[in-house]
Formats: sequence, C-alpha cells, structure tokens
Amino acid sequence: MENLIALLIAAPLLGAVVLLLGGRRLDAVGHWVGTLLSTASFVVGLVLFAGLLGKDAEHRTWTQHLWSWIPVGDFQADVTLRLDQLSMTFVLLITGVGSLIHLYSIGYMEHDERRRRFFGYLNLFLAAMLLLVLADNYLLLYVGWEGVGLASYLLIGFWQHKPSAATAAKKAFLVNRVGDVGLSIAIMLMFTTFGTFAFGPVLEHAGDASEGRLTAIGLMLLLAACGKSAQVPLQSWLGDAMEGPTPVSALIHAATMVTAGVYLIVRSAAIFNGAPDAQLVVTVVGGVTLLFGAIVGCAKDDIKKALAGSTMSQIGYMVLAAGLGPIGYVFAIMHLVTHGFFKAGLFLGAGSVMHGMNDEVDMRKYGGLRKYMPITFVTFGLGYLAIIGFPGLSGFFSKDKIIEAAFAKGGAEGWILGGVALLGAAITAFYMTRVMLMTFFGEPRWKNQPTKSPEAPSAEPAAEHQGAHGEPHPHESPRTMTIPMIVLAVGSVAGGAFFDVGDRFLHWLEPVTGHSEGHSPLSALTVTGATMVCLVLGVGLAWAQYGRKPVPAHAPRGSVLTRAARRDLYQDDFNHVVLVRGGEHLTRSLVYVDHTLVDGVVNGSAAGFGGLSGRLRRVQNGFARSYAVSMFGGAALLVAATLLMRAV
Amino acid sequence: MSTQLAAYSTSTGEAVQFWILGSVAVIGALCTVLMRRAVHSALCLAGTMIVLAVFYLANGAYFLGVVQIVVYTGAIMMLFLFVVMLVGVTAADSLKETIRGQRWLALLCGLGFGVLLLGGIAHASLTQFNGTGQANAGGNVEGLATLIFTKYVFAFELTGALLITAAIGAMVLTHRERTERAKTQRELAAERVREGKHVPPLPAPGVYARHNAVDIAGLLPDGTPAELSVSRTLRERGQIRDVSAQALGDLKALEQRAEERLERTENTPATFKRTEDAAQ
Amino acid sequence: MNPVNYLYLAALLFTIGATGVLIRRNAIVVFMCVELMLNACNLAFVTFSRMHGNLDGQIIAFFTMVVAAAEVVVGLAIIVSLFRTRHSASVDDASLMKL
Amino acid sequence: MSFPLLTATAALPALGAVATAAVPARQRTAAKWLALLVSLATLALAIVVLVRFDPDGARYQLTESHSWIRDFGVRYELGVDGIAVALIGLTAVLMPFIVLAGWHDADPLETGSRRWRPTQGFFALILAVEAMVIISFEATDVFVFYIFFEAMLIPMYFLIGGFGDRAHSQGEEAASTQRSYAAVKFLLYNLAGGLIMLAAVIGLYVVAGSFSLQEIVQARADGSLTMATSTERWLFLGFFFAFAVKAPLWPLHTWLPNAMQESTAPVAVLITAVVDKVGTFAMLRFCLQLFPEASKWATPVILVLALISIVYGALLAVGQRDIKRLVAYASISHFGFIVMGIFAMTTQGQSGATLYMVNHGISTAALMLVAGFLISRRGSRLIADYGGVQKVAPVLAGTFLIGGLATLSLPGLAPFVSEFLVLVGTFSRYPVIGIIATVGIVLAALYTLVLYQRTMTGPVKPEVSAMPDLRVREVLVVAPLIVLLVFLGVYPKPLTSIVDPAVKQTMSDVQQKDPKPAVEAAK
Repeated sequence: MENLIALLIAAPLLGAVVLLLGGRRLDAVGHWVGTLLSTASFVVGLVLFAGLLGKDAEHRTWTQHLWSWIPVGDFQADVTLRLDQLSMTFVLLITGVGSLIHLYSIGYMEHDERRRRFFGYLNLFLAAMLLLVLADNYLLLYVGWEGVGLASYLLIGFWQHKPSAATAAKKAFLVNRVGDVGLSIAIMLMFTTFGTFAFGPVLEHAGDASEGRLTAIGLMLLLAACGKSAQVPLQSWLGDAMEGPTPVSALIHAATMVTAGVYLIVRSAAIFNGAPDAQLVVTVVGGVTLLFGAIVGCAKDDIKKALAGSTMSQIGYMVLAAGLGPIGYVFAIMHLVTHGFFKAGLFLGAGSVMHGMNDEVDMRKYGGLRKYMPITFVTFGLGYLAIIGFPGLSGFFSKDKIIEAAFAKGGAEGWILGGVALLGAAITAFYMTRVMLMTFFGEPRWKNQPTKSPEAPSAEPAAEHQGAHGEPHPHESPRTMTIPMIVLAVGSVAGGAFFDVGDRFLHWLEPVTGHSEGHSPLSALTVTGATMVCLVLGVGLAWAQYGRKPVPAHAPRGSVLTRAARRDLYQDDFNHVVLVRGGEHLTRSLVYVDHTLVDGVVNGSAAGFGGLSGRLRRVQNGFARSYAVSMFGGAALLVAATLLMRAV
Repeated sequence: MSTQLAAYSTSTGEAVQFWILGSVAVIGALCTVLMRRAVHSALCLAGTMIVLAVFYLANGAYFLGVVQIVVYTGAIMMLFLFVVMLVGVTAADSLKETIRGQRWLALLCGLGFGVLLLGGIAHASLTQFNGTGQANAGGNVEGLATLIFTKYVFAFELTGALLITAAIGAMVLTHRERTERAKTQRELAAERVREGKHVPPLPAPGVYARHNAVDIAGLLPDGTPAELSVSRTLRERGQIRDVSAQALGDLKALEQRAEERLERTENTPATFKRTEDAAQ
Repeated sequence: MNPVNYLYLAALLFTIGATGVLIRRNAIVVFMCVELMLNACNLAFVTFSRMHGNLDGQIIAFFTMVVAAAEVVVGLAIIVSLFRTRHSASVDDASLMKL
Repeated sequence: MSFPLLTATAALPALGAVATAAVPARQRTAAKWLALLVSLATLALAIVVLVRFDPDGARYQLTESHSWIRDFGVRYELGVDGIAVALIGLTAVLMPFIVLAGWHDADPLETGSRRWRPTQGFFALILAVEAMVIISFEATDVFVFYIFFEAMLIPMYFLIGGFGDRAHSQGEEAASTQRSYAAVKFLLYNLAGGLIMLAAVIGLYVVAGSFSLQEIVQARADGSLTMATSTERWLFLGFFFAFAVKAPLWPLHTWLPNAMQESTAPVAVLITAVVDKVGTFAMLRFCLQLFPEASKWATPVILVLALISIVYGALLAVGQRDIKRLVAYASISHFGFIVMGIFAMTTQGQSGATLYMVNHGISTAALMLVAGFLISRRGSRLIADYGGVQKVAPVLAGTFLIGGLATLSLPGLAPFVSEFLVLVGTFSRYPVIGIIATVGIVLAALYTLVLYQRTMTGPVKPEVSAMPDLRVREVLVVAPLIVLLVFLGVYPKPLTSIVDPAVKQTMSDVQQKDPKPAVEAAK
C-alpha cells in the first residue's frame, strides 16, 4: 500500500513531461491526457485514503523511502514520502480540486493554441504541490515549495506576450524567493540544531532545543509562509498574479498553493509550540493580513482582484488559527479545506462570467447577469453564502471555530484577536455581497456599449471566437466548465457540516497536529451570535450601498480609505520606490564603481608602468659609449661587491 | 730570513728604473687619452708599450719583452699608424663632449674603479713571492715552449685558428667588390650636366706665380680661397693652407712701390694701373 | 721595492685606458685605449708569474697578445670599412643601436 | 607498471590538437570532425578513469611517477582523488559540446586564401586547453602543476584575442581593439598571479626540499617538516593569489567580464566552466593541503571576500545591458559561493564546493551556449535588442529558461544541491556569513528572470520576428546538458560518493571537524 504514494506524484509528473516534450503532435489530445493523469492521481489518493481509514489512528502514518538524495557526511537528505492524515487531507484537496479545474480548463482554454503547454504546466504544478505535502523532510518540501513557485511563475506569465503578465510572473517568483530564503535558513538552523531536517526526528526532539533557536526557526518558517501565502508584508504579488488565466487563479492562487504556508506552520506545530513568541508573531501577521485583504477586497472593481483580496484575508484567518497553537491547528486546516472548495468555486464562477462577457473583468460593467447565466449564478451564490459564513454552510463552521479559538486564546490577546476575527467576518460579508450585487443583480450596465476595456487581456482565448468588440452576449458556459462549478458548490455547501458533525475532522487530524480545547471566556453560542450580527451588518451595509441605488458605471473618487485600498494600501508604491528604484540606483552606481574604481586601479597601474618604461627608454640613446659607461660602472660595482664580500 | 727579505724586495736598481719608467708610462698613457690628434696618441702609446717591454724584461719575462717590442710596438702600432693615415685623421675630433654628462660619468667611473682596484690590491694579502729564478732555470724561452706545447697546446692551436680567421675576416671586411662597371668619361660628363653644379671641371689649386702646392686653395676674384680646388682628403683633414691674406698683402705692397716709382695721382683706376703695370 | 708596485701601475694604466675608451670618440683612439688596457693586464700577468715563480702567467700574457693582435686587425678593418661608408671614424655617428 | 591512463587522458587531446592544426587549409570540415572525435575519445578515456577509480580506495589512485628534473627533485607525478576525477569528468563531458557549439564560429569570413586556416587553429587551441586543464587536474607535483597552470594561458590568449565574437555593435576594428584589450587583460592578470605563485613554488621547494604534494603533506603530517608560521603564511598567500585571480574572486575579477564578452560563446564557456575551475580546484588541493595552518589563519578574510563576490557579482549582473557580461558577473557570484564553500572548512561546504564546480560548469555551459545561439541569430549582445523571442523560437526560449533556472539554482536542478550544501556548510560554522550569502539567492532570481523577461517575453520585436528556432546541431548541444542538470539534481549520489572521501581526507589534513548539532536528534 505504501508504495502507491509515489504514484500520486508520478502520474502528473509524467503528464507534465509528456505534454511539454511531446510537441505539436499531442495538441489534439494533450488536454485530455493532462486531465486523465490528474484524475488518476486523485483516484490513487482515494485508494490510499481508504487504506488509511482501514487502520487505527496510531498507524496512519506511512512512509515510502525512494532513494538517498544528498548524502554528505552528517547531512543526509533522502527522497522519502510521508503520508499521514494531514498530507492525506491535502492530497485529496489538491488532486480533487485540481482535477476539476483541469476539466474546467478544457473548456476555458479551448481556443488557445498553446493549450497543451497549459495543461503541461498544470500537471507540473500538481506534481510539485503533491511533493510539497508528501515530503518527509524539509529539504524535499523545499523542492516542492520552489516547484510550485516555478509552476505559478509559468502559469501567471502564461500569456507572455503581455508585458503585464510577464512582470506579474516575475514579481510573484521574486517575492516568493524572499520567502524561500526564510525556509532555507530555517532548514540550516534545523541542521545545526538537530543535525537533521527530517520531520520525524526534528519534531520529536523539538522540545530539547533551546527556545531561542526554536523561535528563530519559527520566524524563518513564518517568513516562508508569508511569501507563499501572500501574508503581510509579502502579500503584494497575489493581486498581480490575477494576470494569469482564471483556472490558474482558482487552483493555485485560491485553493492550493497559497495555503502551503498554513501547511508549513501546522506541519511544524511542534516547533511553534516550543516558541510562544513566534506564535504571537504568527497570529499578528494573520490578523493584520486578515484585515488588509478584506479592506483591499472592498475597493477593487476588478472581480478577480476583489476575490484575490478575499483569498488573502481568508488565509489570514488560517494563519491566525495556526498561530493559536493546538487550539487552532485543526480549524486552520478545516477552514483551509472548505475555503479551497468555495473560493475555487467563486473563481471558476468569475471565470465563467468573464468567459461570457468578452473577458471583461470590471464589475462596474456587469450587472443583472443572473438571468443570462443561471448555473454560474447559483454556484457562485452558494460559494458566496459559504464564504460569508451563512449558517449551515461550510464557511460557517470553519470560520466560527476559528473565531472561537481566537477568543479562547485568552487574555488581552484573545480579546484583540477575536475582535479582529469578528471585524473580518463583517468586512467579508460586505465585500462579498458587493461582488454578488454588482455582478448578478441590478440592471445590466453592459448593454449597447463595447465592454472591451483597453487593459483587458487582449488574448484571453475566448476573445477570439466571439467578436471581441461590440456589445457582449452573456451566455452560459459549456458543460466542461459548469460541471466543476457544480461539484465545488456542493462541496462548499456540505463540506463544513460533514466535517463538523461529531468532530469528524478533529478526530481525523488530531493525532498529527494535536488538539487542546481552549477555555473561551465567551460561550460558543455567544460567539456564533456575534458572528451573525457582524454578518448581517456587513450584508446590510453592502445592500444599502450597492443594492438599493444603482451602481455608477465609473468608480466614484471615494474616500481616502477607498482610494488607498484600490492601490493596495500603497504597499506596492512603497516597494516600487524603496526596492525597485533604490535597487536600480545601487546597481548603476556599482557598475560605475566596478568600471572606474576596481578596473581603474588596474588600468591606472598599467598606465603608470607604461610611462615609467617610456622614461627608462630614454637611457637607451644608442651611443655605444654611454653603454660602455654603464658597463664600466657595472664592472666597478662588481669589484666593489667582491671587495665587500671579502671584507665581511 | 735573508731569503724572506729577498723575497719581499728587489734590487734598488730595479726600483729606480721602476719609478722613472713607471712615471713615463703613466704620462704616455695619459697623453694617449688626451692628445687631440690620433697620430700623437699612437706615438705616445708606442712609448708606453716600450716601457712596458722593459718592465717585462725586468720581471724575467725576456721572451715577452722582446715580443712586446717586436709585435706590439713594431707591428701593431705601425698598423695603427697606417690606418690613421689611410682614414685621414679627422682632426675635427674635438675633445668637446656631445653626449650630456658622458665625460663626468666616465671620469667618475674611472676614478671609482681605479680606487677600488688599487684598494683591492692593497687589501689583497700577496705574501708568497718567489722570483722566476728556478722557473727560468732552463731558459725562459724553453720554459715557455715546453708549457705551450704541453700544457697549453690546445689553446695555442686555437689561437692559431683565431689568427687565421682574423686575417681572413680583415680581408673580407676591407675588400670591396665592384658590382657595376666603371663609368666612362662621357657618362660622367652627362651626369655632371644633369646635376647642374660644377658643370666645368673643378678649379685647380695654387696661386699664379707664387704657390703651386696642392694644399693651397686657389683664390676667387675677390681674393677668398676656393675650397673646391683642394682634394677632399686634405679638406677633411683641414690641412688647407690659406694664402689669400698674404697674397692680397703682396699685391698692395706692389702697387705701393709702383706709385712711388712713377709719381701717379690717386684718382686713377687700379685696374688700368694693373694692366699698365703688367704691360711693363 | 715591493714588486706589488707593478700591480699598482697596471691598475693605473688599466683605469686610464678604460676612461679613454669612454671619453674619446675617434674609433682609432678608442682602440688604442683598449690596447692600453690589454697591456696593463699583461703587465699584471707577468708580475704574477714572477710572484708565483712559474711561467703560466707569461703564457697567458702571450695568448693575450695574440688575441689582441687578432682583435686589432679585425677592428681596424671594421673602422676602415666604416669610414668608407660614412666618411668618419667617430663612434658617435654609429648610433644605430637605437631603434 | 600498468597502462598510464592519466597521461593518456591528457595526451590524447594534445595529440589531437597537433593533428587538427596539421589538417590542410581546404579541409575545414575534416578538422572539425577530427576535433569532435578526439574530444569524444577523451570523454571515453575519462569514463574509463571514472570506472577504474575506487572511491573507498587509496587517496590518490592511478598514480604515475617518473623522475623528470633530478637536480631539483621534480617528478612527473600524476594521481587523482575524487575531486580531480569529478572535474576531469566535467571537462571531458563539456568539451564535445563546446566543439559542437563552436562548429561555425571560426569559419573564415572570406574564403580563398589557401594559407589562412583559422578553423584548424580554433579547434586545435580548444583541444590544447583541454589537455592542459586535464593534466593540471591530475598533477600531484607542484612544479608540474605550475607549468601547465601557466601554459594554459597561451592558447586561451589566442582563443580570446583571435576568435572574437562576431556580434559586435560598433564596427569590426572597434571589435578587434576591444578583443585584444580583453585578451591582454586576461593574460596580464593571470600572468601576474602566476609569477607570484612561481615565487611561492620556489619558496616551497626551498623550505620543503621537494615538489611532491604527497611527500610534503606526509612530512608535515608526521612532523618531519615544520614551517615557520610567517613562512607558511607567505607561501600560502603566494599560491592563493594566483588561484584567486584564476577563479575570479573580488576584487581580482575584472578580467572575466571583458574576456567572456569579447570571446565567442564556446570560448566563454571554456573560460568559466573549465579553465577557472582549475583555480578553485587548486585552492582545495594545494592551498589547504600544503598550508593547513595558514589556510585557517586566512579563512575569515577569504570568506568575507567570497561574500563580497557573491553579492557584488549578483548586483552587477542585475545592472548589465550585455547578455554575456551578465552571465560573466553571475559566474563571479557563483565562484564566490565555491570559494566560500571551500574555506568554510566543513564536509558539507567542501563537498558542496566541489559539486558546485561541476554543476556550475554544466549550467553555465547550458545558459551561455544558448545565449550564444541567440546572439548569433540576431547579431547583437544587447539585451535591449531582443523581445518576444519566446513566441518565435519556443524551444530556444525554453532551453534558455531552463539554463536560467539552473543558474538561479532551482531545486530539482543540479546547482541547487551544491548551493544548498555550501550554504549549510558555511552556516554551520559561520551563521552570519551564511545568512548574508542567501541574499545571493534572491538576486540570482532577479537577474535571471529580468534577463528572461526582457529577451524572451513581451511583444515580438520586428528584428527577431524572422528568428529561426534551434537547429538539430544546437539541440544536440543543449539537450544532453539539460538532461545532465536534471539527473544530477535528482540523483547526485554518484557524484557525492566519489567526492566525499577526498573531502574527508582534506578535512583531516586541515584538522577540522564538523561542528556538532546542539540536539542529537539524528538516529
């Protein structure tokens, strides 16, 4: 049974290799090959899941040792896969959602001549992501970690002829690289601390290490998580990442890759448990990002960017929960899974809308679409209810638990974090309602006007087959696109309840992450009530602003906060001024220094020698007699030398 | 004891001889260096060499002494003199220096070197000193002969080879092969005309009725000497006797006397007088 | 008198000759100075042979003379041909060692 | 006395060089094929060496020893340890690709003159360089090593100065002047280093009375030879200086950008990927083994210099406008890593450094050769002249990207393994330096991706719109390199197993132990 684990990764990897090296002759069937292989991986995952369920909780950790990777002295890195409840959960999420999105992409990318390569990249991503969650040591995890980074680079920049896309891809990779540095330093610290970086021994002996070292490791891991999961201060790339095709945004930048940070933190639970300071920082980062993302989400008119902001904030929830320690780990993962469902569903819905609207992304040019694309409307609506935490839907359970846990943290921290979480819930309700209303309700704002906003992706494939210009004809998307949306909608409706009933999920995950009931100052009921109040507030506010009065087709100037939020709270501008400009100046001056100073010294000395020799050359005046003089002088010196020798 | 003493000193006669001739030699050497004309240097050098020959004899090197006189002073120095004559001593070998600082450097080096050398000799511990008595027992020449033809025979042969090579080399160097045939009178004349200077033949040396030696430049109508009328070698040696001044002086005196004889007034052109005078 | 004086004399003559080589420009005179130096050496050799009481010094002096003769012959030949080509026997005129 | 395998490995390309040079002027193609065959045969011999070499056997194997200059005790001593084997393998592997990549680089522009034969010369010189590099990897006699270490400069000089890059923005004569400037700069820098080293070599002989590496190390080990501290330090500096110039270490690096910029891509690869490795290799073999104490004494300074090279080189790479200069500065940054790993004095660091030499050779070759193909198509080295190539020539762009990813040491490709080992090795002894060095990782990503973005992505420039994709020959050059990169990235064990024992030996020479972890968690 264990030996199947490798198969999980092998299938999509094979797909990637075949599709990327296959050449044109595979264009016809490429997308089916990709989908098939990812589904195969999903099936293998199910089989393994069944196998795990067959065993009792203690023996649900399987490892498969493939080969010894880097054996150098004490530095032993093996290619070993580890399948336990945590990674199992991720495997199912990744392969499941992944397969659905493969299916969706078949329709979505139908008219792109490079569709084969797109599927190749998707498979590559799946393989890397699976490696990330299945790795048995941090170094192997690092490989997956950067692998998904590469895949996301390739996919964000899939339409490379668009400078914006290429830039966004580069930005994403670079920001992630900063995070990766954190991970690599963490690994080095582990090696110097424990002499190994395999999960087993490290997490087992984490307690023996000094708290200082644990804190350092924890902070470095957090840095990595920030990079990958777009947490403040490394969140700036996620918004631009929306340049990629929508399925990519759904799979990578909503459901799976961006949650890798949460996985990392939960996986390293033992380390964080030993480093309360690090945990505090984690919660702070989570809380800040939670609000940051939510506020940004409120102001964006680009539907995908609005969703991106929401993703950021939801991941903020997860990180916050993960930072709470044993009381939060499970709920972090639970929210992660449910979020994977409904956010993927929302993105696919958005993609479907754009598909029907000539790739228009500006919500101010939508409106009243519910009549034209009913399935999209329903699925999107269910996702919406799930994310705002409508009672009974998945978001309700997972988010509620996190808020409870936040309060349960106890003390002032508990109150602050809980308050933040509640506020976040309110804002979430607000911006999601906004999106919903602007897109599907109100009167159509796209009638009799070419809705091709100039900066809209010129080569979104759908653009070719229906007149890119002129009035759009909203229509429901093909079946390959609707089916995944339906499935995901079901998941986002039922997931939470399914997990929560009888704490199934808790018992499933507890052996890995550990769990402890915090003693909350407020009863669970109170918290739920508070959440409901926030929810109603948010929805009501949004209704008041976007539901009652018509939405202006062009964005009003808005308050200071709105304008700031539109510009990602000026975080990008800061980066641009400080890092980009400063960096350019630094490199320019360094080039100058290298040319004038370092090289100049050498050339200068060379010139000096040249002049000296030129001066010496004068002595060679060609007169035999002056040469004779020097000879004679030399003779005299020789005599003197001999005499001196004899004297001493 | 006595032998020791004998070892360290020589007869007073030799001492006297040394001091006299030694100073002569040094003076000769200095003159060799300082004389302006090569001929004089050569002669001084010859003198020095003869002195050295005497010293050889005094040192018991009879053969060498003779060789020195015969070969060096006799042959080599004469060779020098020949060359000096052949080349024509460019008496313009002024002692004024052309290379800046050369002379001072040279003197400095020479002084330093000399001092060092003398100092070195003084410093050297030349203790053992046994005259060439028993060495020359069988006769100096025989002794040398035995050494040359036994111990130094190879070197001797080599020097022979060296001499032959030198002789041939000298011949090769001085011999000049005529590559093109000699020009005929006609060609030379044509060339002269083409060049355009000295179309007529060069003027002849000598002054009418007074001097006819080849080293006396002919006078131009204004009384200045015509360099061209003297052969090139003499010109190069600067051995031109200039008689223009005294020639003019004689002329003036002549006219003086003529006027005194036939009381002539001043205002008569000299030329007429000259012709008239000649007519007499 | 100590015959070392002969050596002093030789040294003196040698120095004079050397200086002459340096300051005179007429090639012939330069050659004469060289001869002077050689003779000085010979004197030294002879003196040495007398000191050591064997004839080797004289032999060396003899060889020196032979070599000197050869050298003079060739040197003078060179001077003659030089004079032929450039109508002067000054060593400075032949400053062709400069490129 | 068995078959002198090592001598043969070095002699084969040497003879090949002579033969290639002797090919008559008309048969240019014949010369090319001959060169290719010779390089392949050398590769075969190198593989034999690899097979015959027993990682767990004696320290130096396949040794040969003949008396050469008896008066100075100079012996013709060859022998390979794991490190040398790895690097010989690298050289032999890269050579055929270099020859193949330079197939048309030396074709005479105007044909006809029957005595002018640049093609033969080009390939002959390349083979000559290979021979000298290989033998300097093999030499265990300091003197023999020195001779070939220096002789290498001659063919390199002609390769740089004689066969410049044809893609030159301003005219041919400007090109030739810059070319000769680069060549002379290369020569002078390395000669200066070499002369100082020569002094040190002589000094070593005076002190130790022998040139034989093994004898000296042995003597120092059993205490029969002791050096005064100052003497040892001076000698060490003499050796190190030469190697620091060769493996450009800041601030002795400025010759590399000029040389790589002016020479053709294959020659540029020859410089960075092969010749410069002799420098770093020699640090590992000679500096550390001959002067352990002095090495330890100098470590802090050298580490700082290496650190500066890493960051400085990367920053300058970001600032370049010329593709080849960019690669050159990237290489300087990488050499910083290598030196850092060597002088971190840990098993991981030194194994990592050795792997780094191999991997950097392969990855730079891949990147630089593809860049060369690109440049030869457009006839310009300026980044600004490109754009949107990816749409016109996808294969070229893809291989270029992979080369770039290798340069930024993406996990899964070979350079990652070595870079991480170097970092870990350094970190475990000098945490601060290790952490600062990680800046190099980010910067590497920056310059690589900026290069890729500016040249390959974006709207297609009219000049490149007609650019043909890679030809079969070029694919044959690049594909194997990429395969190698992936293989060594996923399964570097064959390499590490060869290198490890040698590194452990070196460590014991320097009397260094790896620092122990705080918590003994590893079972």
